[in-house]
Amino acid sequence: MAEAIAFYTLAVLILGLGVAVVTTPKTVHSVLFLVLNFLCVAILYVVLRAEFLAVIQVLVYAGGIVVLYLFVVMLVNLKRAPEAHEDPRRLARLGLGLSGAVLLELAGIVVYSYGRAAPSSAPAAPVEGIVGNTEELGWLLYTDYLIPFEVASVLLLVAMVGAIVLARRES
Amino acid sequence: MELIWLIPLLPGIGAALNGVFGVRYFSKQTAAAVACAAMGGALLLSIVAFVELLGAEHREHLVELAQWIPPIALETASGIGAFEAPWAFRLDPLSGMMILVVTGIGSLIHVYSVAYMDHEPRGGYVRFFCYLNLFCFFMLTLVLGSNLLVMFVGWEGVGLCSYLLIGFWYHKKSASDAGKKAFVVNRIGDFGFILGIFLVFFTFGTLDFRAVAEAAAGMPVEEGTFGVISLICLLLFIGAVGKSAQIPLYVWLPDAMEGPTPVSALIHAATMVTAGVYMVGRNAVLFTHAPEMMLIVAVIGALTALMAATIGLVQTDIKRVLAYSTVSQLGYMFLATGVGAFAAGAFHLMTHAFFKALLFLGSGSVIHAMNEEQDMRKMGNMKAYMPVTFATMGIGTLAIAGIPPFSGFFSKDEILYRTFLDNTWLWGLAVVTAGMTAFYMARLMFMTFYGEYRGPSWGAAGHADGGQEAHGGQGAHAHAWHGPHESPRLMTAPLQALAAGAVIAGFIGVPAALGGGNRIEHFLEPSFVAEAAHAEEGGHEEAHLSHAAELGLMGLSVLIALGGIALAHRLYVRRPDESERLAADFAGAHRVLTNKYYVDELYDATAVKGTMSSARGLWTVDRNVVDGAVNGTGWLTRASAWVSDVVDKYVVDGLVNLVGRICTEGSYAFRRAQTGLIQNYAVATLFGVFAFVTFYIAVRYFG
Amino acid sequence: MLDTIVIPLLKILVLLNAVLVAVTFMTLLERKVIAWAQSRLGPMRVGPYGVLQAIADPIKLILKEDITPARADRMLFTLAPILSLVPALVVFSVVPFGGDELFYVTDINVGLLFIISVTSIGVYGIILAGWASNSKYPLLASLRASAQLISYEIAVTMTLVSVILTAGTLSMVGIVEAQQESGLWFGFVQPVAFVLVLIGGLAETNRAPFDLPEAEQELTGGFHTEYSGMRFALFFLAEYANMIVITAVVTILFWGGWLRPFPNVEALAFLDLVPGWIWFFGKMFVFLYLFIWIRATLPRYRYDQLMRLGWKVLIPIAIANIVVTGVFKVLL
Amino acid sequence: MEITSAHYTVLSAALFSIGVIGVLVRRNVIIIFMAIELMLNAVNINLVAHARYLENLIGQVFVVFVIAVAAAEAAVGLGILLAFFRNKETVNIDEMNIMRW
Repeated sequence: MAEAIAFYTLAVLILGLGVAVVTTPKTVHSVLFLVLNFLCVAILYVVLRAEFLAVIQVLVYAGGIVVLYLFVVMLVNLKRAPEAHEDPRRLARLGLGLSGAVLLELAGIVVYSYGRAAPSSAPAAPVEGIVGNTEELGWLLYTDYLIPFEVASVLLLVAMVGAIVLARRES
Repeated sequence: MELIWLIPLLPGIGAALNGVFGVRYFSKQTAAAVACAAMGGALLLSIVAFVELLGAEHREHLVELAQWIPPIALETASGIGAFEAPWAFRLDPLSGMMILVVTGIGSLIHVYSVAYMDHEPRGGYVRFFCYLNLFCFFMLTLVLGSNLLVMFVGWEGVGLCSYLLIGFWYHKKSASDAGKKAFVVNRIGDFGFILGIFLVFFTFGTLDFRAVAEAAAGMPVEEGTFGVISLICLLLFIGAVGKSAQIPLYVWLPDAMEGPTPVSALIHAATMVTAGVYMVGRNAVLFTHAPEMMLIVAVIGALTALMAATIGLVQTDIKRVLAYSTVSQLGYMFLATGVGAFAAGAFHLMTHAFFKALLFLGSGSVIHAMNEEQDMRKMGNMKAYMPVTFATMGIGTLAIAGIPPFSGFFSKDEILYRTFLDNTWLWGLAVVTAGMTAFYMARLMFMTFYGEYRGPSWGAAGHADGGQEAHGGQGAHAHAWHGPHESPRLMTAPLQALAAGAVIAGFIGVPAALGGGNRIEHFLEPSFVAEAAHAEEGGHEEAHLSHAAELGLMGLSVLIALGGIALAHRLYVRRPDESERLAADFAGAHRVLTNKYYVDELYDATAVKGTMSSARGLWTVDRNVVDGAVNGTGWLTRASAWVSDVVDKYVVDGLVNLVGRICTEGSYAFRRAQTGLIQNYAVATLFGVFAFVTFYIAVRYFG
Repeated sequence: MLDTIVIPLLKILVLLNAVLVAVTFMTLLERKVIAWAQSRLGPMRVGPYGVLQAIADPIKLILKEDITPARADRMLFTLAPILSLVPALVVFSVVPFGGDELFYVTDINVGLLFIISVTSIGVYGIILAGWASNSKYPLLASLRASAQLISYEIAVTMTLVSVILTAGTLSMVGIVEAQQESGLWFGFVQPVAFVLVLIGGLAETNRAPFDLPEAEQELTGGFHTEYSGMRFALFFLAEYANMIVITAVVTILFWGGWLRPFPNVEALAFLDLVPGWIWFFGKMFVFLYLFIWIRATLPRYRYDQLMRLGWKVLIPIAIANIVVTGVFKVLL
Repeated sequence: MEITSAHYTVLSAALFSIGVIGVLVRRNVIIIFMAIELMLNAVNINLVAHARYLENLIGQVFVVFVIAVAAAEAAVGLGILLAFFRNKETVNIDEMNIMRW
C-alpha cells in the first residue's frame, strides 16, 4: 500500500516534470524541472531498494551533469529567442505522432502480456530494512565487471579531454 | 713457350693503343713505331718459341689461359656432353711454322707500310696500322688457337680486318663495295664452318683439335661412303673455300685488290687466304678419314688453280694478275691437301707466302713509283728506273714459276709429285697450270719492266692522268709526281729480305730425289696425324716412284715453266704485236677470260638477282597475301567492332544511361530527404522503431 | 506507526528548531568573535552583552519588505533561497549527534555519500539566485560561486574517499564506531585528509578566505545582492547551516564524534561521565570558532589563485592520499 | 493494489516517449540534450526496477555504466555545443545544418 502510494506519487511527479522539461519555453526552467525530475527518480530508486544508485543519481546527475547544463545555459548568452527560426521541412508532428504510437504500442504489449502471465510481485523486503546493497554492488563492479568499469573510466577520461579541447577558446 | 699467348697479344695491344689513343694523340711516327714494335716483339717471341719447340722432345705445347665458356650441358651424339671452351693456345710444328710466317712477313710488311702509306694523312695512317696490328692479332689467334672455337674467333676477326682494310679507302665506292663483297662472300663460307663446328661438337663432344683428331682416329675410314666425318669435312671445307677463295667463292679476292698493296700482300697473299689451307691441315685426321671429301678437295683445288691461271693470262691490272695467281696457288695447296700431301701443301703455303708477298710488295713498289698506276699496259722499261724492285720481283717470278733452285720449285714440285702418285688427271691439270703460271708471271715481268716506257709523261700533265685511278688519299695532297723512281729504303729492304726468303725457303724441303731429306715434311708430320695413328702407322711405307721417275717429272715441270717464260718473252718482248693479233684471233676466248668467265655476272644474275627477285616475289606475296590477310582481319575486326559499337551504343549504353537516368531522377526525389535536420533523421529512426514494434505485435499477437 | 512516522517526525522537528536556533546564535558569536579580534565589543545593546541580538536580527529580517526586482524571474527568485537552505537542513537527517539512536534521525548505509550528494544540490540555490535576479553582479557572483563549489567539492569528495577507505563504511555511525574500534581518531590517522577537508569546507561554505562570491569590493554583495527580507534570511541561514554541517562532518570523520579522547584507554574512563553529545558539541564549537577565527585573520584569495589551489594542489594531494591510504590498507 | 514490474515498465516507456518527443519537437539543442537525459533515466528506471524484481544486481551495475556514459555524453555534447555557439551564435538545431553541404 505504502509502496503503491509512493509509486503513483513519484510516477505522476516524474512524468509531470518530464513533460514540463520538454514543454517549458524557458531553458532555465527546463533545467530546474530536470533536476527535480532526477531527484524524484532518485527517490524512486530508494523505493526500489537501490540506495547507492539513488545517491549516485543525485551526486552525478543533479550535482554534476545538470549543473553543467545550467552553466551552458548561462554561458550561451542568446541575443534572440533560441527557437526563433523554424525549418519548414521539419517533421515534428509526424515525430510526435510516431512517438505516441510507439508508446501506445509498448504500453499495450506490457499490459497485454502482463495481464496474461502472472505478474511478478516484488520480493519481500529484507528483514533489516535499512541495510543496502552498496557493498554487493561494489563487489560486482570490481570483480565481474572490472573491465567494463575500467573502460567506462577511460571513456570518462576521453570525454574530459574532449570537452576541454572543444570548449577551450582558440588563443 | 709459356709465353706464346703474348704472341697474338702484342699486336693486340698495339692495335688497342693505336685504336684508343693513337687516332687522337699519336703522330705518324709514334703509331708506326708502336705497330712495328708490337710486330717485332711478336716475331722475336715466335722465333724463341720455335727454337724451343725444335729442341723439345714432344713437339707440342698447350697453354691454357682461362676458362672462356664454362661447361654447359648440351646433347651430343653420345649422350649429354659438356660444351666448354678454354682460351688455349697450342704450339706445334704446323702452328709454329705459321706464326713464323705471319710474324715474319707481317713484320716486313709493317716496315714496308711505314713508307708506302706515307702519303696518308695522320688519322688514316694510324688507323691503317691499328687495323694491321689487329689483323695480326686475330691471325695469330687463329693460328695458335687450340680448339675450333678460338680458331673461329680469329677466323672471324681476320674476316673483319680484311673487310676494314679492303675498304680502307672507304670514300671510294669500289673499295667499300669490294670490302662488303669480301665480307658477304666470306659469310657463306663461315656459315659452313660454324655448322661444321657444331657437328664436330655433336659428334665428338669436344672442340679441341687434338682430342677431335684422337677421337676421329678411332673411327673407321669412310671409304666409298659419305658419313658424318665426310659431312664435317664438307662443312669445314666450305669455310675454307670461302676464306681461301676457291671455286665457287673466289670472286671476292680479285676485288679485294682495292685495298692498299701491303694489305694485299699480307692478307690476300701471305696469311689470311691461307687460313683455309691451314684449317684443313689442322683437321687433317678428319679429312684422311673421308677419302671422298679428299677427292672433292683435290678436284676443286686443281680446277681453281687452272681457272685462275687462265684468267690471269689476260689481265692487265698488275695486282689482279697477282690476285689470280694467288687464287691459283691456293688451288695448288688444296690440291696438295686433297691428295693427302698436307705437308706439301703447308710447305707450298710457306714458300708461297714469301714469294707472293714479295711480288705484291714489288708491284706495290712499282705502283708507288708510277703514282698509283696499276695498268701494266701503261708501264714498261721499269727496270731502268727501279733496279732493286726489278731484281727482287724477278726472283719472285722465278720462284713462283718453279725454276730451281728457287723455293717455288721445291714446294710446287712436291705437290706435283704427290698428285702424280695419287691421280694423273689432276697431275695433268696441275702441270698445265704450272705452265700458265710461268707464262703469266713472265708476261707481268716483261710488260712491266721491259720494252718501252708507255706511261704518262711526268710533270703537271702526268699528275692529272695518274690521278684518275688514284685512291682518295692521293688527291688530298699536292704531291707532284716526278716520274718513275726507285722506292725508298724502307720499302726496298723488305723486298730484299723477302727475296732472300724466296730463294732459300725451299731448301728446307729438298726432296729425297735431289739428295735432300725433305725435312719440312718430317717436321710437320705430327700435326697431321693422330698420336695413336702415328704410333701405329709409323712404319707404313707410302707408295712412291723411283728417284729417276721423280727427277723426270721435275724436269718436265721445269721445262714447261721455261716454255711458258719463253713464250711470254716472245709475245711481249720480241713481238708485242703478236700478242694483240692472238687476242684478236681468239677474240671470243680472250673476252671470256678478260671477263673472268663471266662468273661475277653469273653470280650477279643468279645469286644476287635471284635473291633480289625472290625478295621481290616474297614482297609481292607479303603485299597481297599476308597484307591481304591482315587487312581482311582488320576489315573483319572493324565490321565486328561496328556491330559491337552499335550494340554498345544502343544496348549497353542504353542500360548504363538508364541506370544513370534512374539515379538522376531518383536523386531529385531522394535529395529532399537530406534536409540537414537531424530531427527528421531521428523521425526516420523512430519510424523504424515503430515499424519494428508494429511488426512484433502483428507477429506475436495477431500472427 | 509510532516508530516509523511519529518519532522520526518529532526528531526532525526538534532538530530543525535546534539548528535554526544554533544558526541565530552563530551570527551573534561571529560578530562577537570578530569584534574581539578587532579589539571591539560587538553587539552590546540588545540584552546582556547583546545576547538577544540573535533574536532581534531574525525579527528584523522577517519584518523587512520583501522586494522582488521587476525584471527578475519570479518563480526562480523565490525558489532559489529555498533550494539553498533545504539541502543544508536535509543533511542533518544523517548526522548522528550521539551513539544512541535517540540522537540521530536515521543512519543510512550510504550516509557520507548522502551528505556529499545533498550538499552538491546546494549549488543550485546560488546559481538560480544569481540568474533569477537578472542582474549582472549576482550572475557573475553565482557563476563564481558555483564554479568554486564544484571545484572544491571534487577535492573534498576525493579526500573523503581515503577516510571511507580507512573506516570501511559509508555510514556516519559506522565511521565513529570504526574510530572507537581502532582507538584512534581519524584525525591522527588521516591528518592530511583532515586539513584538506577543512580547507575544502571553508571554500564550500564560501567562508573567508574563500568568500569570493560575496566579495563586496567586487560584486557589491554577491549573489544575494538583489535579495532582502526573509529570502535574504534564508540564504543567511543556509550559509551558517552549512558551516554547522561541515563542522559536524569534520567532527564525526576525524575527531571521533561523540567519543571521548582516547576511547580505548581504560584509565580515562571517567571522561565517559560527560555525555557523548556534549563531547560532540564541544568539538563542533571548537571548529566553528576556528572558522570565525580564520575569517577574522586571513585575507581573501584572488579568484585565479583560488581555482589553482583547488585544481592543482588539493586534488592531486587528495589523489595521492587515496593511493597512500590504499597501499597502507592493503599492507596492514 | 500491488505494484508489479509492469508498472515500472509502463512508467519507463512513458518517460522515454516524453524524451523522444522532446528530442523530436524542440529546436533548442540544450533542451534536446536534456530530453536525451530523460530517455536515459527512463532506461535506468527500467533497469533498476527489473534488478529489484528479478533479484539480480546486474541491472544496477548497468545503471552505473549508463550514468557514466551520460556524464561523458553531456560533457562532450555541451563542449560541442559551446564551440558551435561561439562560431554561429545559435543553439537552434534547425540552423545547425552546415554539414549538409
